[in-house]
Amino acid sequence: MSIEPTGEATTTEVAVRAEGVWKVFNPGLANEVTALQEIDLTVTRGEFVSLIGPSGCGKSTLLRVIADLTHATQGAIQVAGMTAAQAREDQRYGMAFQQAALFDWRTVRRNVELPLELQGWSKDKRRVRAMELLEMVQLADFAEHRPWELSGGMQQRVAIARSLAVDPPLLLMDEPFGALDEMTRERMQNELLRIREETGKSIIFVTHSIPEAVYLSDRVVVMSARPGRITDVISVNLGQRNEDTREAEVFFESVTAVREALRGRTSGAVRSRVGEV
Amino acid sequence: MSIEPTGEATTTEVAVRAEGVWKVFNPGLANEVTALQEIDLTVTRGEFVSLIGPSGCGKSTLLRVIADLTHATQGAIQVAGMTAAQAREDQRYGMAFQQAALFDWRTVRRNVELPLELQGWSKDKRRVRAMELLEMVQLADFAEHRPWELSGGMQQRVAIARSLAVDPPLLLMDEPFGALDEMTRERMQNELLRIREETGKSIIFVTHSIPEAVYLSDRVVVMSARPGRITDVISVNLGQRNEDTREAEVFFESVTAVREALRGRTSGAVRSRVGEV
Amino acid sequence: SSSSTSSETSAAAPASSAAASAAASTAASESAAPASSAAAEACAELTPVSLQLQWFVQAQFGGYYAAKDKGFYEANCLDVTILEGGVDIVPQTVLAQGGADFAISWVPKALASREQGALITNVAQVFQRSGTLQVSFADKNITTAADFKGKKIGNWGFGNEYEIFAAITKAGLDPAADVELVGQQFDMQALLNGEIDAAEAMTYNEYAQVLEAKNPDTGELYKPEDFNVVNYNDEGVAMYQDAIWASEERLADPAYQDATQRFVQASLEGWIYCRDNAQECADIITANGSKLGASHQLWMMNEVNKLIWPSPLGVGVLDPALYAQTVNVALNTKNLEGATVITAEPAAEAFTTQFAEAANAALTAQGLNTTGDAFAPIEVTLNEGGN
Amino acid sequence: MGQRLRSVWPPVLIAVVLLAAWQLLVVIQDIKPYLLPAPSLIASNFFSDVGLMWAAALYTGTTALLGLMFGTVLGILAALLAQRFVVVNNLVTPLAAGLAAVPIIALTPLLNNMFNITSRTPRVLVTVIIVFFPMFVNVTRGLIQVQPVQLELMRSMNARPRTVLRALRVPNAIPFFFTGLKIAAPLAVIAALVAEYFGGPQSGLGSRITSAAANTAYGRAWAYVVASIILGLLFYLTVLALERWTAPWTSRSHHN
Amino acid sequence: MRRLKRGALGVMWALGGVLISVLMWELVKWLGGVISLPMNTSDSAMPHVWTMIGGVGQPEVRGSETTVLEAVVAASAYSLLIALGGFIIGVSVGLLLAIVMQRFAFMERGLLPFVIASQTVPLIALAPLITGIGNRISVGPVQWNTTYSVMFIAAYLAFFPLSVGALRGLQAPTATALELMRSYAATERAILFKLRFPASLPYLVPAMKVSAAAAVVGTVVAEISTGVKGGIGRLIVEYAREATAQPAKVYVAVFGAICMGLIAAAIVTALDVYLTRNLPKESRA
Ligand SMILES: Nc1ncnc2c1ncn2[C@@H]1O[C@H](COP(=O)(O)OP(=O)(O)OP(=O)(O)O)[C@@H](O)[C@H]1O
Ligand SMILES: Nc1ncnc2c1ncn2[C@@H]1O[C@H](COP(=O)(O)OP(=O)(O)OP(=O)(O)O)[C@@H](O)[C@H]1O
Ligand SMILES: [Mg+2]
Ligand SMILES: [Mg+2]
Repeated sequence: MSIEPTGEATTTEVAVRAEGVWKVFNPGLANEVTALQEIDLTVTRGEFVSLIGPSGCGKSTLLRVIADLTHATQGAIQVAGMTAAQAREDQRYGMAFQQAALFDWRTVRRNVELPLELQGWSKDKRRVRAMELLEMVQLADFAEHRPWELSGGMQQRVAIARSLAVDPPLLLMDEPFGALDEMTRERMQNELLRIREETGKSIIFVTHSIPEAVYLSDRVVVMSARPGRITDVISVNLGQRNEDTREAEVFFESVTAVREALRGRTSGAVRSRVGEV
Repeated sequence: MSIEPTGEATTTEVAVRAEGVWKVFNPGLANEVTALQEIDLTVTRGEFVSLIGPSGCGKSTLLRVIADLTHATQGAIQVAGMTAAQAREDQRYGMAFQQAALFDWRTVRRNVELPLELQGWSKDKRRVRAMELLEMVQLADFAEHRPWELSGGMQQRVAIARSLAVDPPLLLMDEPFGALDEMTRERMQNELLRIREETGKSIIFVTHSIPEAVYLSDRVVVMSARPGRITDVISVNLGQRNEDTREAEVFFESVTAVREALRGRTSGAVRSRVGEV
Repeated sequence: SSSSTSSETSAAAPASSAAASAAASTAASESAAPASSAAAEACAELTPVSLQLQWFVQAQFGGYYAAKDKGFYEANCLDVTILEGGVDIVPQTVLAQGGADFAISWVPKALASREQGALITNVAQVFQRSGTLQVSFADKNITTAADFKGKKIGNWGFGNEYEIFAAITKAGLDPAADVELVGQQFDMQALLNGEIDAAEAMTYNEYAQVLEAKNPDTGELYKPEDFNVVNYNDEGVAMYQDAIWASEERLADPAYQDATQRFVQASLEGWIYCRDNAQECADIITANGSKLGASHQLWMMNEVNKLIWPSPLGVGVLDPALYAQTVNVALNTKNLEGATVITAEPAAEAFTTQFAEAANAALTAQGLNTTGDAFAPIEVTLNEGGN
Repeated sequence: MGQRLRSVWPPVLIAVVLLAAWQLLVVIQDIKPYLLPAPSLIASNFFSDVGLMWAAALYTGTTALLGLMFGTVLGILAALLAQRFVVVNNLVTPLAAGLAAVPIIALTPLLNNMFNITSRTPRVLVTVIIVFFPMFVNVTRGLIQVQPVQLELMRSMNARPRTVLRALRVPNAIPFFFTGLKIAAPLAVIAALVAEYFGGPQSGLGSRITSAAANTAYGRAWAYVVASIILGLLFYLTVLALERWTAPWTSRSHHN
Repeated sequence: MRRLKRGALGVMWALGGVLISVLMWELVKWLGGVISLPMNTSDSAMPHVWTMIGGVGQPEVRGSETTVLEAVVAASAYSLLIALGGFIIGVSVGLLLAIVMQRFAFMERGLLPFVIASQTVPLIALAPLITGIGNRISVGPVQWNTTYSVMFIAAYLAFFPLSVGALRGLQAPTATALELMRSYAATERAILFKLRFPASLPYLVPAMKVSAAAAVVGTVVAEISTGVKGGIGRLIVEYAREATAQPAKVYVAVFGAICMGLIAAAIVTALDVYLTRNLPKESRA
């Protein structure tokens, strides 16, 4: 039942592999919730995979399991050929959370500097890097403001800048662009693609926007509502993204394919069915 | 420079009127920010107005000024013919915040019951109403869970249910559907339109989704980045919304018009230019 | 250390007196104890020793301060540091632990510590009688312990209650049933406010406090006639109080033994001095930092003198009869918890009169009266607030 | 059950190790009881005196409980007022801080004179004063420190200050309240006990300790100290249980 | 400048509070004369405020050079210094304990009962032990003196509220914030300094206020207990012994202790203002 990536991946090329992962919250109690059920997923190195699915289906939970922030109830996780815990300790990934989780007592700039500080960067280098990133998310003006003085979208951008501050081979991003306006969002999408291009990062990306998922991804993983299962994996072949990609026929086809998959209907398009689902 | 609604509105028909509203944060200090500049806006009774604009342009601030949660630095606000403060005290509006702002110490159901409690509803009636709303946002199963056991989207839906619990004539909604997946989002949009239909509420709705704004609104108010000004107001005439509305020609036209307005480009479509902007 | 005392006055000790005392010591050394050979014409060097008191500086300890200020210690080749006490300072424990070389303590408490392993010895029984009273308003008609029946009887606890219990028991009453025992604090408000019927008081302190307070009815100070006092000496249950204690173990060391002898002698000389110069001693105490008012200080000095003098067996010499009575009460009187002060007869090493007797001999040789047979207390008028 | 067992053994283990070390020290170094009584001596005193000890603990415990209750109520009331009226806050905060700095030892004699020394009142009052400050400071902070959004939510629903208090501030203050109570509960016991040093009825733990200590019966004194430690722990554990029971959301684990 | 003004305002408020308590005091006294109260309002138990104030200028004992006021001020200053030392030690130890207990769950269960227990051991049992053991300590040329014992006892009382408050505070960060740090594989140390400490401030500050008061109390109590000269504790006992005849005097000394408490509270408040300067207005005390 395992989902193989489109290419033939040797072990060294595997960025993330989840096998038979279950996550049950409060097992045995009245408020038991099965968040993940039998998840099999392999992400090859350099691949961009989007997770899409109804609210509460377990996308964040899956990311958190991969990131070793919570333990799977059952099943195995491999990140860059090691266990999730090792990968976390080795800083093999960077994560952008669904909530911005900024520290009120730090200025915007120093929030972005946080991961750099933890990696022992010098003060000056930190500062330069943080300002670079704030420039990128267009918040350089607000570098010395406090997080609670920012709008929701601005806070989210700070969090994005923070997640990009260090340069891990794997990015786990949980609805990072959810609170952004369309223009900013497109800019950020292109920035992300550029970064990926330049660094060859693998990216797992949670979003509710089908066009966004399609535009960014090599594969879109579609999940079903509780209990969260992977119901479809849709490969997207848009080639090099550019201004016209969003207008291309194949783009719309993929969008429709994902939408249909989400609605649980079958569409014959660029879509690989999973097992016997 | 005031923006008149499409119909001729007599005073009694005005739901919200903002005249020459400015909001400056930290005036005179190093971190001074002009969030709103000379905002004129009139919303007639029963009208659905969307606010759209780049991140950090002042949409939330405008809602908060209207809701009398913060004071305008300059300018006047009228809600239902009275001052913003009176309207708040009279409970003439309900508000859904950008953050869910749920109370950890209450179960999901009791979070929804909160505004009802404040209005002195009896225990049984409260409970029935809350369950009704949770049913609507598809969270009835989670009624007795704690907020921190919910996913981001689920929390947001609880907040929506809470904002709809009482029945005020004006709804102020700040990106209420931002964390929802497409399907849930469409369902919620239709619920909102239904409620509006049935009750004749006026609604001011902040969103980053252009299709959403167009689908829901009578008028889309476009704001520019700092300092936040109203640059365009686009009237949308989709008539009765139904399954096919999103496929209609006029829908796409409006979407394009809003998109163009947002990008600061002029388009000849269904659009009324503001003053000399 | 903050508890060291000023030594300005001691420098001014009259040379003649010092010389006389030194001479006398030499004389004494021939006749008496083996250890008293030390005090030579000029000391090669002063032996540093320390004395732990039970409480802050006050006239209760007048003799030691006088000995220091008047140079008696120095004349005996001692450099004495007087350590003041505090609420939770247990002098005999400090002594046994080596925190001080000598300590002042009440006999029953010291015997209790001895039983718990503190090896200390009474080397001079300074106070010859108990200073504990039970004070009551005259209209309550409490003149003997038998009158305690049915009354609210104040006591301090802290081990100061055994005389009361003994008196009650001796009067044929049951402490648990026939009287209401109430803890009282270290002022006399509860008595004056009528919350208790009779309050425990030391002749030299609390009793004075009562007489320094204004009677709200008359606007004048209370007078002795306003009160009745029960004196535990008269009740036959008095226990020995202030005595000088030394370390039993260290007494085997000749140097310490020698120092003890010199210390006892100089201290007793100090007490003799205070007997004859009550006012001056009171002033010395005040100069050493006591915050008590002048009339109160003098009163205390005078009352303490009454507790010491006369000393028929010689100053500081323990009277076996009263010691036996003390031990008897300590052994047999039960307090409310059913506890006694000690559970077994103390060993013979608990006291020795050898040092006091030698000192008496030496002091007598110096021409001093060591029994105080002609002692007459002075009259002290207490002022409001003891000022 | 297993959970509960696991939370019991560490302190028990540490206690056993400490006591063993203590006993060993006393035996090997031949430390006399007037200095430091051996645990065995304390234990034998404890068990031979159990009846008296129970009565004494009951007396002191009652004082402590009364003081804790009144002090807590007062502290909460003052915090509520301070939260509501800036003037009260400005006036009461320094006063409370000042009062908290008055040592029991100095306070008790004064209160003993103001209130009948033969009654329990002055002791309860001492305890009240000791309990008041930690409760006041913590609860005030809990009432004030709410999330701005939550406050806006309440405002948007035009909640009266009283309602904001009930629905937002009070629940928000609950973890702070328990923090205060955890500090105050053991302090209440010690205050009730120390208040007995200065006279008044002589049936409590404090009186027993002083009376034993004054006679150098340190074995007995420490046996009573052990009783007061047990009493203090009892108070603390009660608070802990109360917290688990009434405010489960505060003790939720942050780690999975 | 603005801070100075706020500080001055704070002092004014404190004085206002004192004034109100004075009025209440006199009111109760007056009431006691009119109706029967369940308390003793006589001059001996509750001296008039003006009697106390009048007593302030008197010489300490007749003929002495220093007035009561001077004596109280000097003693308070002396004790305050010791209390400050005790406070610093107590806060350090309390914080350390809290960190250890937060870090190792079994330590929390293992240590906390002893932390609680330590506070229920009456000083009467401890003071002799501390001074007794202290007397034997000498580190090189530095000989233990009783002042250190006093400071030790002050720290002993001060560490407890702090460790309880700090423990709660260290556990205060939100789950998301902790996950963020975990995702950085941040060391426990980094989590402590960069997350837990800043997030614990709302709990830490009230705890520090209680600790500061406890340090003052501890100092006074220990001074009384060990009889150390020079401090306000000693003065309180000395004056208390004269309470039968001069009840006002002891109140003056007690007031000295109150002032110490106020100064300690002011120091902590200043610290509070500084520490929370970066938090949103609503989150400030
Ligand atoms: N700490 C928790 N305790 C109990 N249940 C939890 C917890 N965290 C998540 N869940 C449950 O797990 C399920 C999946 O949650 P998750 O946050 O992964 O959803 P999601 O796919 O990210 O949703 P969204 O798009 O709304 O963010 C939900 O039903 C939620 O209620
Ligand atoms: N409390 C505050 N203090 C200072 N500046 C503030 C405060 N709140 C908002 N601002 C500033 O006001 C501007 C407008 O913020 P607002 O939250 O209204 O934006 P928004 O349009 O809602 O953005 P978004 O779409 O990201 O939510 C921003 O630049 C923000 O930095
Ligand atoms: Mg999620
Ligand atoms: Mg906003």
